[in-house]
Amino acid sequence: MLLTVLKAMAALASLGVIAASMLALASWKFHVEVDPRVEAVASALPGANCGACGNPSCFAVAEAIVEGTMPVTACVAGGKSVAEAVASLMGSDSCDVVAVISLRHCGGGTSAARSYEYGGVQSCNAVAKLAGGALVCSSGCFGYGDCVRACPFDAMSLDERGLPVVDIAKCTGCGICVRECPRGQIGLLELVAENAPVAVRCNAHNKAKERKASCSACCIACKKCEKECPEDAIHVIDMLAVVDYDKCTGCGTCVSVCPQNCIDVYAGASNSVAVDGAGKTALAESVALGAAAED
Amino acid sequence: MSKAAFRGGVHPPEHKEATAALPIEWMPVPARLVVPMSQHLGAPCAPLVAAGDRVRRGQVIGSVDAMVSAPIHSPVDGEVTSVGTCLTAGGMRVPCVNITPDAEQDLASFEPVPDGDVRATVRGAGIVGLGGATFPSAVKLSPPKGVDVGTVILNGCECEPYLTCDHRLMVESADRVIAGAKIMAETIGAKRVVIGVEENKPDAIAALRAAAGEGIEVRSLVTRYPQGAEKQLIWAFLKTEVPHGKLPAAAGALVHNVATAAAIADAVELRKPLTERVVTVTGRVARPGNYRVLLGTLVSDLIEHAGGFSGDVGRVVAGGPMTGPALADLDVPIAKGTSGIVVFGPDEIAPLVEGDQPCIRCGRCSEGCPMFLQPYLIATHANRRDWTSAGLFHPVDCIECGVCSYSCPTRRPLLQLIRLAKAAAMAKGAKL
Amino acid sequence: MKSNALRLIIPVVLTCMAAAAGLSATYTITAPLIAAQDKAAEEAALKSVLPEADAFEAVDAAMLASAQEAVGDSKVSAIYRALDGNGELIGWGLKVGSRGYGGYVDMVWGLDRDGKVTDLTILTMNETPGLGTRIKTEPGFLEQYRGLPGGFTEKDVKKLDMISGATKSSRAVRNSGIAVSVVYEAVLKAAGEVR
Amino acid sequence: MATISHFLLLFVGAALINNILLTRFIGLCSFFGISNSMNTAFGMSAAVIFVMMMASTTTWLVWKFLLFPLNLGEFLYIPAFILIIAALVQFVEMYLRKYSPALYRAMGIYLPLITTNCAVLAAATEVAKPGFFKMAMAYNYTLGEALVYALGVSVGYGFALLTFTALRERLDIAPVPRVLKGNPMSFITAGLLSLAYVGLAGWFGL
Amino acid sequence: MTEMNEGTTRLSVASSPHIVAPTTCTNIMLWVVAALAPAAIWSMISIGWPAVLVFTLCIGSALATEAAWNAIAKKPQTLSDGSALVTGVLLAMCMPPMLPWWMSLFAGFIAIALGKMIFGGLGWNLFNPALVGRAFVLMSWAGVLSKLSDKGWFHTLDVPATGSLDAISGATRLAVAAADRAASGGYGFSLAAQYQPLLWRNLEGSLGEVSAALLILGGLVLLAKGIIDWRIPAGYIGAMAALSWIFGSDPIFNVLAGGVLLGAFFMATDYVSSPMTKNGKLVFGIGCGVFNAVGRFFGPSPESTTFAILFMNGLAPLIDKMFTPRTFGWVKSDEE
Amino acid sequence: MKEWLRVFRAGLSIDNPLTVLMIGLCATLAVSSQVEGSLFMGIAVIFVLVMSNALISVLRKLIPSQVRIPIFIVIIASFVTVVDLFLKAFFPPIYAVLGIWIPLIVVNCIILGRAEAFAYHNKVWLSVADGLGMGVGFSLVLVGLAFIREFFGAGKIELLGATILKMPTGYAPPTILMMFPGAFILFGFVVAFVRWLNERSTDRKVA
Repeated sequence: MLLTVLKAMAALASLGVIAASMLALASWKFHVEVDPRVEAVASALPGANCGACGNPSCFAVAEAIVEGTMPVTACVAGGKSVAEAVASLMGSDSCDVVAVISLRHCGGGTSAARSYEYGGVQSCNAVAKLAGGALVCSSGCFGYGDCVRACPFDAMSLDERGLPVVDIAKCTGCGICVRECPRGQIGLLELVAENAPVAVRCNAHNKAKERKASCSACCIACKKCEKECPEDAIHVIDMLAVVDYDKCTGCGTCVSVCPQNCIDVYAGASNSVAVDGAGKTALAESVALGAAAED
Repeated sequence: MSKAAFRGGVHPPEHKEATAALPIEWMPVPARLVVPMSQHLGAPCAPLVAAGDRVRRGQVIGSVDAMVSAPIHSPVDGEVTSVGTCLTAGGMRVPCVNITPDAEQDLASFEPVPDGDVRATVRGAGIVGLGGATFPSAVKLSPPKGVDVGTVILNGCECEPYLTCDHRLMVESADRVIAGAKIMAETIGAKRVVIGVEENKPDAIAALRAAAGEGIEVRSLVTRYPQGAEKQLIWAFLKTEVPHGKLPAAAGALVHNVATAAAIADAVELRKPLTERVVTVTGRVARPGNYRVLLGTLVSDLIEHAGGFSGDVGRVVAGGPMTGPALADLDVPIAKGTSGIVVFGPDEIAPLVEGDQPCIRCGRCSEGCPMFLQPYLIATHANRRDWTSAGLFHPVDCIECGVCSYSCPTRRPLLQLIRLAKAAAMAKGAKL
Repeated sequence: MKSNALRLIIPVVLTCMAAAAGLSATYTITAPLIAAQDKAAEEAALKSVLPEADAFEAVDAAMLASAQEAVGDSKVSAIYRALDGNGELIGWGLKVGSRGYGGYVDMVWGLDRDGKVTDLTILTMNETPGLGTRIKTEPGFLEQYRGLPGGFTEKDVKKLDMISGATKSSRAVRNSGIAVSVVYEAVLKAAGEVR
Repeated sequence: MATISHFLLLFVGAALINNILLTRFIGLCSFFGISNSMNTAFGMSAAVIFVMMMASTTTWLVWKFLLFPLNLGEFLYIPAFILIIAALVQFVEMYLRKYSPALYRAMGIYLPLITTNCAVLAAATEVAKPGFFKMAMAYNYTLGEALVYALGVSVGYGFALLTFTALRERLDIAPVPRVLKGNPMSFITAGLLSLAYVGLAGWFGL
Repeated sequence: MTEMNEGTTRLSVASSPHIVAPTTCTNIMLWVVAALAPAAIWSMISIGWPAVLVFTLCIGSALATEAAWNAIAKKPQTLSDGSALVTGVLLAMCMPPMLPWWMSLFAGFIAIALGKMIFGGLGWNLFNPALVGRAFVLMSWAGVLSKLSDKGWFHTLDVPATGSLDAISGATRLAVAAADRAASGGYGFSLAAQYQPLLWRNLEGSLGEVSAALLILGGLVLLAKGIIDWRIPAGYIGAMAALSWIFGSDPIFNVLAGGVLLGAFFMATDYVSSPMTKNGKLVFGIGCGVFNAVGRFFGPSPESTTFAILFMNGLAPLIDKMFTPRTFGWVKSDEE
Repeated sequence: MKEWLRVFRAGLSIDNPLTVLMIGLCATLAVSSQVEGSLFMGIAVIFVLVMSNALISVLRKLIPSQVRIPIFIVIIASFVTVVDLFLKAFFPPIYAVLGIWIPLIVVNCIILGRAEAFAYHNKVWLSVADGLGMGVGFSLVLVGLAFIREFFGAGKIELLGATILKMPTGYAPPTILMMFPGAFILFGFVVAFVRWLNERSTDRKVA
């Protein structure tokens, strides 16, 4: 009995000595200095590897931030909270991040005229390459949802009219949708401050007559909004109503006067407003963008 | 001499019989011309005229100071109605000059191209690759220093179905083609000139052989699409591959279309700028044929001249059915690269698909691919918008010949997906 | 560095020693129980193939070794002499393992004084349920081995049927039988114990 | 000649016919975890081959010269063998971290999990204490046989892992029903693959 | 979408090319069925109603499963692509004539549901659906199947018959040959004398084994139509014949007997589950042949076609990876 | 008190080692062909998990991180050996069935995984709760799987020598369920089913 115990203890202990000394040797010989800050920053980043910042992965961003080649606000997608977290890890406290979301300037969808029968890959970028796109309107939304697919945060979806709507809670303002949209360069999608109260659902600058023929939901540059706006925050510039968000208070006057219903309450705004006018009250409660009533 | 060919490819029904035997005829000057300022690969030209200006046939009305570009000439005597934008056959919106031609036209007279050496003349005449690629010819004639281009290959394959404009040109103006070939060979110091014609055009081969002098080979090629693709043609004759990311000059060859050669001969010998081209109008039109058309003529006018539509129309294609863009609007102008107008009935075209057809992995696309790509793989990744994975399979090497989509039994829009992958890869810095 | 290394080694060694101590203690307690269980199981199996025997007596190691050497691939893990109430030798019990589908199939074979197979049983196996296990459940399969006469040969065994679909498992039984015939021939007969 | 064919059979038997992953259910955690990229699968296979060879040699020696002579095998082999393997694996991990950071990063948390890769323990125990895991090709292994067997098992592991990784590349882009996407589908595919391996059962009587 | 300008006809626009080859997926599948038809019909004529029943149930169950799956998953109906029909026919052809009716139904269900639809439908399955169905049935009811011969009908399938408890009379020629070889190292009958029955009328085996000649005919039709590539059948049959010869058996007998021809021409050539690269196809074919031959001579059962092809199906993606063609222009000097 | 309940329940549902974390698969797939074996396996795993979690948690401050793995594993291996010897001594028929898989409990990723992830960082009682939760979560799935496989694949369920459930006669059990491919495929469906249940319950919460 005792002999067995002793033998067993000796045998296992000797194996233990060998094993432990190997590891001791290894931990001394193969020691690697990893900057703990890189790990820390990496874990503070969203980890979606979305590439919005122009880096291949969040880990690479972490390395760049620690090296100092990128600012603490480098993560576009993470927004303010991530920037603050990273900043506190890096020991800097100044970070100026404006929360932004993506906005669509088109209310066409099923109201927009098609210029041809399209067949092929259901992608805006694909259709844009064919005879200028399948819409008569040269600045509207094709509605194949390249932005939706590109969104790394699953914040966009197509509504029943084939127009992208943004889930404000999920949108980080990374801007990938704008880059992905073949008409993003000409203002179809735009990043605006998260508390932007209203949105103009048109992106056309051609003659009002032409565009009325191509889409029944467009801005007709009638200037009613411009005239009625109590804050002087909306102007028809280059044949299109444009909101000045610095002045806009979200009173909703423009929304109610627009004969085309192409101005929308942007309900994600914290100061969501009740809107007067027939049938438009519900707008204030609608969660998604682009819920403008259709004729 | 054994028939040369490349590896891969397909042989779609040719449909050339409707126009192959018809001589080229002039299309009368139309009532209006829309001359786009971008008829070549590269930066678009800036219009040099304004509304109300009188223009002479052959007068330069648009130019730009970029290396890869070609000036635009007025095809007629007339008055500039306006300067605006128009849609090109390729679907781009570009600046254009609208001209109302004079009632009286002398198409035989024109402003001559200013004197200069061959390259300057070719450039001044606004000559670009007339096969459809519209690469400025003067640039091609100036290979980089240290590159020895030993062979000039003239491409008379016309491997696209339906089209016969090059065929007719070779038959009717073989001497111009040969003259152009000689000029080019002399300019770049090439020792060898080969003209490749698909074996389905024996009359063209005979005409060229008759016109060819010493030192010019006219060789017949296996009739197989895309025989006329630059890299494939070089392989067929020289058995060398143009290395990835390099110009054909790197393989010691210069490839020009036969129509380009004829235009170069006209420019050098007659100082004639490029203001018209031969266009095959075929398919569902009343009078199919090959028409010599002033650049800037609207497709609608051309179709009307060809007798209008003869039956239900599904799709109108500018160029051959394998590579030409489909037109959404017939009021687009004929440009330097427009080799044909093919009118298809709704039953003659590939069915419209959604893009999510399954791949049954039959391998026809990769078997036919003249670039030995694996189109199904690129397309599968592209369909999921996984550009990184798609980029691993060399989409930038795609020559967009369309063999993959043509041969796909489930009708997947392979080429369209590959184009997307190619664009994505190039946006990331991949080079052609 | 040295003290650092010791700091790593000592906890490991202590754990090892504690574990070893605990385990040897457990083993010391359970070992007799395990042995008893094994013995009981084996006796039961032997009894089932040699019901007339009252006691079983293992042969010496040398004999077992020579038996193992003779059979080659299969494993002869034990040979018992079966004794009747008077201590007379009435037969042998052989524990043989041979390779089946899911590892070794361990069987016990009973032979009488003439070398005739009195009975056989499968002790443990890991064959595919419903398929390989048919060697146990298929009526008539094991029975056909019963009564093989003394001095039966490999050829005799190979004449017996296999279960289609469970070839590998059946083959384990067949090889087991072949091993028994070899042991009988090369060891038991050679030892002069056979009547 | 006989020896060569003996070793060859031992190898084929261990690698293919009794493939440890697909016919024995051993080593599955890392199998599913690591089969999502070809590079990692390759690295993991190499690591397993290396660790398994080392571990088998060591356990064989420990059994032969320590546990068996001292009669401690019955109750000490589990801690003893696993201790050896754990130390070895951690040693390899530290080595990789130092000299091949890319591989280290690619394998992530799975390297430490080689410790808990049953395949290594099973093979290493099998060669030392044959018959126990019922993977037995023999009742006793010489050191040479032990090495060939361990090589066979680990190469079989790598082969199955690479095969499965290539399958998963196609699987991952397939439009499978949403609830089955990912792991469930991996299991089903592994099931079909193991169905194919059933056909190997009983070859050469192994 | 057309509410804006009703009445005006719009042109159709799509990416080039605008013409397509006439071959469609349905087309290909129907050709495969057509190529199988002579052998299938001949087997029904030779064997009679039991064969008709197996065909009906396998095909019906395959089609019904696909239709039901699409309906439940709310996906567009895909029956018209013809792939389920091919699976059903192939499945029936690798089944024994006396298959219980419920097994036919189950096999069809498994083949389509587990073999194909679960992966996302046509084009995504990793293994040949018909073989998945067959292997499943084989593994599930090997016991039941092995007893079919009790009923005086044909003994068949991979289930080895060597030294069965039953008389060997119902066994396939291949099984008898294997048993003879195992027992005495030689053959108890002339293998060459078996060519004629195997070619024309062989009732001992699965439905697809009735006439080797008609299978060859079908295979040649598919080759001539360019539907299958020569590399897989050539590799398969070549490797099988060569190894049979090396292992001291009759190559022609071994190619004609069992599932080799059905497998080589119709199963291994399944587009979806075989490699797409040319060299990959050759390697795949040879792999199938080697597996089949080694399995036949050294495995427990003389038939191993099913598992040979399934095994190689599993390897196909890896093979494709190894034989990726070089892109035109990517010459060696370019790699610097 | 509440804390432990949370930890315990996590093991059953959201962190279930088998259906969610996908660890400890080898034993699951192999042993689950019989309910009886699975029950004992479950108990053995719970025992080892709880004991090792407890001991490691007690000793966690004394274990240097560089050598923690060898130490953990020796501790776990010791408990496994205890189970091994215990089964051998008192339940030989069970041991005959489980034999191979008992030593492999050592390398069951659940145990080392929990030691690493939980016990090394948490208080003793929490670690015990975690071990219990994980062990029970494991056993439930294991026994459930075994039930399906044995009942449908063998047509009956046997427990300690007695048949407790039987399919009607004429049922031809598909033996594939008892074999490797069947185990994989069935497990795939079980995982999918659990995922579907989870999704449904979260959907309901949202709605």
